[in-house]
Amino acid sequence: MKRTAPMIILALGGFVLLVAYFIPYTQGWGEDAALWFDILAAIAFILGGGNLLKIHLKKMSDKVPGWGYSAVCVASFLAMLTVGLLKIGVHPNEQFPDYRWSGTYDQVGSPFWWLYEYGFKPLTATMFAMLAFYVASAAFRAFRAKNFEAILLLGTAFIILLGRTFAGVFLTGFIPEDSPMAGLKLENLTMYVMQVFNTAGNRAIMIGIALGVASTSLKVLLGVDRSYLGSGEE
Amino acid sequence: MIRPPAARALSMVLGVLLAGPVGAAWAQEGEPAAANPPAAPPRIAAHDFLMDGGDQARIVWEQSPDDPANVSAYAIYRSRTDAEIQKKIKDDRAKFIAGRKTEATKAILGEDWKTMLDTLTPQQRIDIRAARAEAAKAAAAEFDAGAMNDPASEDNRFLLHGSTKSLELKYEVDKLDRANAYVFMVKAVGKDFSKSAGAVTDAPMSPTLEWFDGTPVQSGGRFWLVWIVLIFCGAVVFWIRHARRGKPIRVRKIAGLEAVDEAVGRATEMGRPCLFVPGIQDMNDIQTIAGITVLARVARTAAEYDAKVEVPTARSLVMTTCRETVQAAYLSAGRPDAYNQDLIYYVTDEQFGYVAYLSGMMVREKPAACFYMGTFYAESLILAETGNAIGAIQIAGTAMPAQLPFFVAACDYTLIGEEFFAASAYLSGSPEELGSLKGQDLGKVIVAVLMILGIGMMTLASMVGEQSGLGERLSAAVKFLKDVILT
Amino acid sequence: MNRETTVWTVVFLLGAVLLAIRGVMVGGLFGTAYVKVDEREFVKVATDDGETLWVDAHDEDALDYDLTQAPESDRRRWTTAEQATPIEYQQAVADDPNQTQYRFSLSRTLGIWIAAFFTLAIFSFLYKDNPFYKVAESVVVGVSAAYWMVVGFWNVLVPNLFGMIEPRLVNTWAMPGLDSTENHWIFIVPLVFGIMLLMRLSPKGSWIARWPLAFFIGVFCGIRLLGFLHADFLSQIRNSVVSLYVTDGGGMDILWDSLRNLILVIGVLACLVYFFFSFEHKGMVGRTARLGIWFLMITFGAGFGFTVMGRIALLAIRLEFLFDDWLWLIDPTSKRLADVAGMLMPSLSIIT
Amino acid sequence: MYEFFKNLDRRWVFLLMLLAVAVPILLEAKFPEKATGLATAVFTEVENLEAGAPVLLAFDFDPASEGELGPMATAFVRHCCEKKLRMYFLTLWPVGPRMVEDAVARVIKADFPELKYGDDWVNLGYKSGYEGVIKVIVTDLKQLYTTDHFGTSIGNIPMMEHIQSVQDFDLVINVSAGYAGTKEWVQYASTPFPNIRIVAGCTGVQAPLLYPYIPSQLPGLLGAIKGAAEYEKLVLDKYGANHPVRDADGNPVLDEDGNPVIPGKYLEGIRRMGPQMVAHILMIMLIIVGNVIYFVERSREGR
Repeated sequence: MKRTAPMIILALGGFVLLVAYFIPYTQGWGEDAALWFDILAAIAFILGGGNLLKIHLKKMSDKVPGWGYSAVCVASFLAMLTVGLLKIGVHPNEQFPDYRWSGTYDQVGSPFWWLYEYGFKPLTATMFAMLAFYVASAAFRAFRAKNFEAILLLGTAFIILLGRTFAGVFLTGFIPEDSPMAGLKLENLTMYVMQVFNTAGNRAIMIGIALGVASTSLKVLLGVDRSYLGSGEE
Repeated sequence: MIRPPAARALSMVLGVLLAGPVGAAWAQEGEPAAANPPAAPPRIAAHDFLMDGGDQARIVWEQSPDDPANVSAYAIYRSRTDAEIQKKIKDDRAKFIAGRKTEATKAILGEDWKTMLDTLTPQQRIDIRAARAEAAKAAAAEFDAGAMNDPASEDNRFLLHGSTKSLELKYEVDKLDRANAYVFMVKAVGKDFSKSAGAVTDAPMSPTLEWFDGTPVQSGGRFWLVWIVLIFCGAVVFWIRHARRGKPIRVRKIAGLEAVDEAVGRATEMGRPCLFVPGIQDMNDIQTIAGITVLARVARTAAEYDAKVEVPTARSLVMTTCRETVQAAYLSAGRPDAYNQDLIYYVTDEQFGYVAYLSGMMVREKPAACFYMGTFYAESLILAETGNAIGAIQIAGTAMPAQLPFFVAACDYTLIGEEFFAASAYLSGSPEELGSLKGQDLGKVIVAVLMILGIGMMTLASMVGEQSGLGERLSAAVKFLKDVILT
Repeated sequence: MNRETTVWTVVFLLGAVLLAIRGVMVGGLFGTAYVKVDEREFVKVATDDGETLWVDAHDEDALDYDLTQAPESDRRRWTTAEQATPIEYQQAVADDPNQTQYRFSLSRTLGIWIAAFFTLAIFSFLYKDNPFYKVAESVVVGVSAAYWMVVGFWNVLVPNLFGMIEPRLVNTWAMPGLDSTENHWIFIVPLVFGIMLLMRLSPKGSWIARWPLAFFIGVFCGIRLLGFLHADFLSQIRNSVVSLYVTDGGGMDILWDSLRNLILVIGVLACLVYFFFSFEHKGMVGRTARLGIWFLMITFGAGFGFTVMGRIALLAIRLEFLFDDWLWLIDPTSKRLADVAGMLMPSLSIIT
Repeated sequence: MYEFFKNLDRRWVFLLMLLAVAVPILLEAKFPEKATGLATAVFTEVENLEAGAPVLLAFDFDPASEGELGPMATAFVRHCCEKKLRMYFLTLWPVGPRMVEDAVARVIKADFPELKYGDDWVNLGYKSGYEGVIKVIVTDLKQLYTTDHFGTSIGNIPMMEHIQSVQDFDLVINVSAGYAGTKEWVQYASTPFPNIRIVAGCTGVQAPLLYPYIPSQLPGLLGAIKGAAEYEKLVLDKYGANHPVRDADGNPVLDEDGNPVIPGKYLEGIRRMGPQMVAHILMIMLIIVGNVIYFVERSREGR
């Protein structure tokens, strides 16, 4: 029961949506399902957030090394949550000045906005910016001409990198625009690589992915693969 | 928003004088030739679409006598519903009155009135109020008397929906509501963009809803999709049953999958944990599900070796599911006692918050094996490089084409696209799952056949020339393949 | 470890010294923020047809009503502040020393310094894990987790759950603009699902939490199965059906375009062979698969090269924040008076 | 030396990357740009227009992508001003009007005060409906745009006199960050009505998706900051010193070697290419060094 009921629900939901896809009247169900899922995910925040608090409060109470950082985490979490949910420092919407709650939670100038603007944004943006360093070290470390495949990989990256700066344009600048060799100008090479090889590769990958997704979905619907339902594979 | 002075000056001047002077001012660039509208299309008809959601209609009309001589395009209109007409009139009325009020205010305060609003004397306010009320009353009266208030006027009744170029005599109107009945109108647009009189459909029609989606109908809509889906699913099911009957299924090896057990084993020897990252998307993404099926295997091996698997997630639901999965895996490995749910926890939904945590955690706990299985975006390289810096074995699997380059460059093994979905089948080792791979291969065969067929016909067509009888037939066949079967 | 401490001390001394130099050399303030403050007032008035509505006291509509009569209880006031550039502030003060519209903003100045600290804290991780990074990490985790919960509540639960089940309630409270009054009882279902999910928290009922999950996994498997076959699978085949003998253009183009299409087709097929599971990569299949791998490698190389550009731009933007908004060392968009901007560095430009 | 590189601590690489990006920013270093074919195509499209020719500028982007597209918008508007073209702004993005106003404030109000609203430029503002808007305005613009962005009736705007539809414009310039954007303009305007000419500037992410439309439906395309820089370069070469930085008394400010200083806003793209350029070269160097080490290693093992 505890295992079959979910299986039935799952298969039912899946096959209904399969059929719905072909019936004009029910074609909207897909979007509705997505909407419902967002609602479930939003409710699930209670689990996630609760778990987050639990872990860090435990660390704090156990005074495990570095529990101070847990304190920081919990503090910033609760601060953001309170100002956001209670719309602290938010003035009403201009059309409805007498509705205290009508303002938007992320209104410019509100504490929530401040935390977002000067905490959330710089932190995440900087984390994102770290990529610039990692591409560099990856290029230095991983792009070694070990075999023909590797040579192709780094060769292409090389052409594109050059072709996207003045350096590349400069290097092949001596080739006149209208000569039959113009195709060898780096910027043009870049274009061909993107138009032909890149397209071919990505196309095959996408076809493969489509097939993979389809068969995985089917396996799930048929109950061949149930690991995610906690029934394991026995 | 404050209008630039120029605009205000203009609308003032023009409000008072009429458009005449403007025409004069533009005379030096040559007056536009006197409007010379083409003749209207003689006949027009509207047809409902077969097999659609009841929200479309096709309009066809006969060529205007002046087409193509003096027709640059056709404009297609649909009638507004009564509700729409009422709303339009209401809005127009409000706009009209507001405009007059503003003019009245300007007349008193002058052009810079907007800047003066806060410095008005009580007396001024009283005068202005009176003037505006006056203007509003007059405007209301004028509007109600005028054509703008007439629901039957063409302008109120018809809504321009789109256009076709000259000599193109059909158009598909969409976003209709089958609860309403619509009339349609087509006007020929002259070379000088003056419009002909409208050709209007005689009877109102309302689109109907069918039980099967065949739109666009001329291309058979989703008929062919049904077949392709049936063939594909049929093949998968067939091979799964084939496997269940104990027939052997032979599939090639995938480098990297063998490495999974090896990686866990190594982590055990080194007494360090394994890190499993199920991507940053939620359970509504198949990649996450595929990743979790891999987790099932990793967790079971870990349970057998008595290694520690840590699973930080970016979504609450993924956390929940991973706990179910890992618990089950420990159960099936006969080590339910060893399962510790605190090792599977939610961090944050924010992509880079999650990554910040992961990279910090990785350098501190130094996991010996890192698995990245799921949907990844820009964070892929941050993870892979950090993992590399701490010298962990890294196995990645994702179907995000944009991120594959980084995993390929920085990880020991990468499951590329389809391989990633196949992985769960391999790892589970159950023959029936391997069966599904055969289905996928059949899909690839279909692709190859269709491609070669289409390309062959197309190439031949362009070689013999489209005009020749054979060429014509071939290109017709290609068109059918592309526009009917493959849409 | 000893080396570590020295390194860190050096780093901080250096930082302090640089900040000092910055203060002395370039002179004037830096890292400060200014705002343009707007006083808003809204008054409740009665229209001719007896309805009441709120008008912006400083707006044109207010002219139609006699606001002097309105009692305090019918007035709402608040101030809004928007970012102003230092130059705007400086000019405003120059024009009228005791103006109050442009002000120095303590909170935003503080914000800039905190943001700068966080930026450096994250970067410091590149050298080595350290307390500053750990603080930044804890903050970003806490703040972002809360952020998405708040967004989920106000953008999903309120409008799409409560607003659907009982619009009137939401209407009187958070969304006065919501005019629908129809109850979509069907939205009870996701609510029930949610409650079932929360059963996990109770030791006994965790099995019931599987139901909603199962439902949605099933539903999305159904959707994706068709979605991918319909969109990616078919459309990609469709795009790959091209003529290998391109006549339009003429001259060399025939050769080039035809060649291009040929390579494209061969590439796609070869890659597909690589993905084939039924055969070992041996003999003919092996060779074709190898070709497939070559195409994939070129694809990956291109992907890598193309992305690098964007990544570097991201770093550039962060550094511009440090140099421009915080330290006022550069001023590319002339936010400040010329005498502050770019004094430190002579703008050097090689043959522009 | 070799040993040092062989087991080089990646933190040196990080440091190099930091310097490669930071130094050019601090020095506001600008490197030469050479316009590639696509950018030149865009430039000539605008350059070939007669003074007073009507041009539609569709700014379909938002603050998020302003970093990439802002410079293009500025350069486009300036080029149109210098050519004395009539500019008609509109947008399919809700926040688009702000982008338009920004560009207008940056260029027209600052450097071309002689241009009059309603005579030389007009902001038609935002209309909802994505490609639906395009479908309609290709035959009848006034059907949708009854007033401009500020509520002035179209009838009262002289420069709207001769404009019936998009086909009346000599050129459509689209600056786009996604949907609805260049793709839609090409599909619903220039494809069905070949007499509509479109050039576009787009984000780096979009650029590869637009290659197929070049050149038949899309004569010219500026991709990402690189494209912006190339276009700026072309505009500068032609009109460079027309609007230099001016001091309090309105005299042009001169740099060391006595040339008038060009305002930063016209060099945004070129300036942002500075760090890009250095960083790319660093990347290339890194790849080369990495491989040299690798081969030395192999040859040593070989022995």
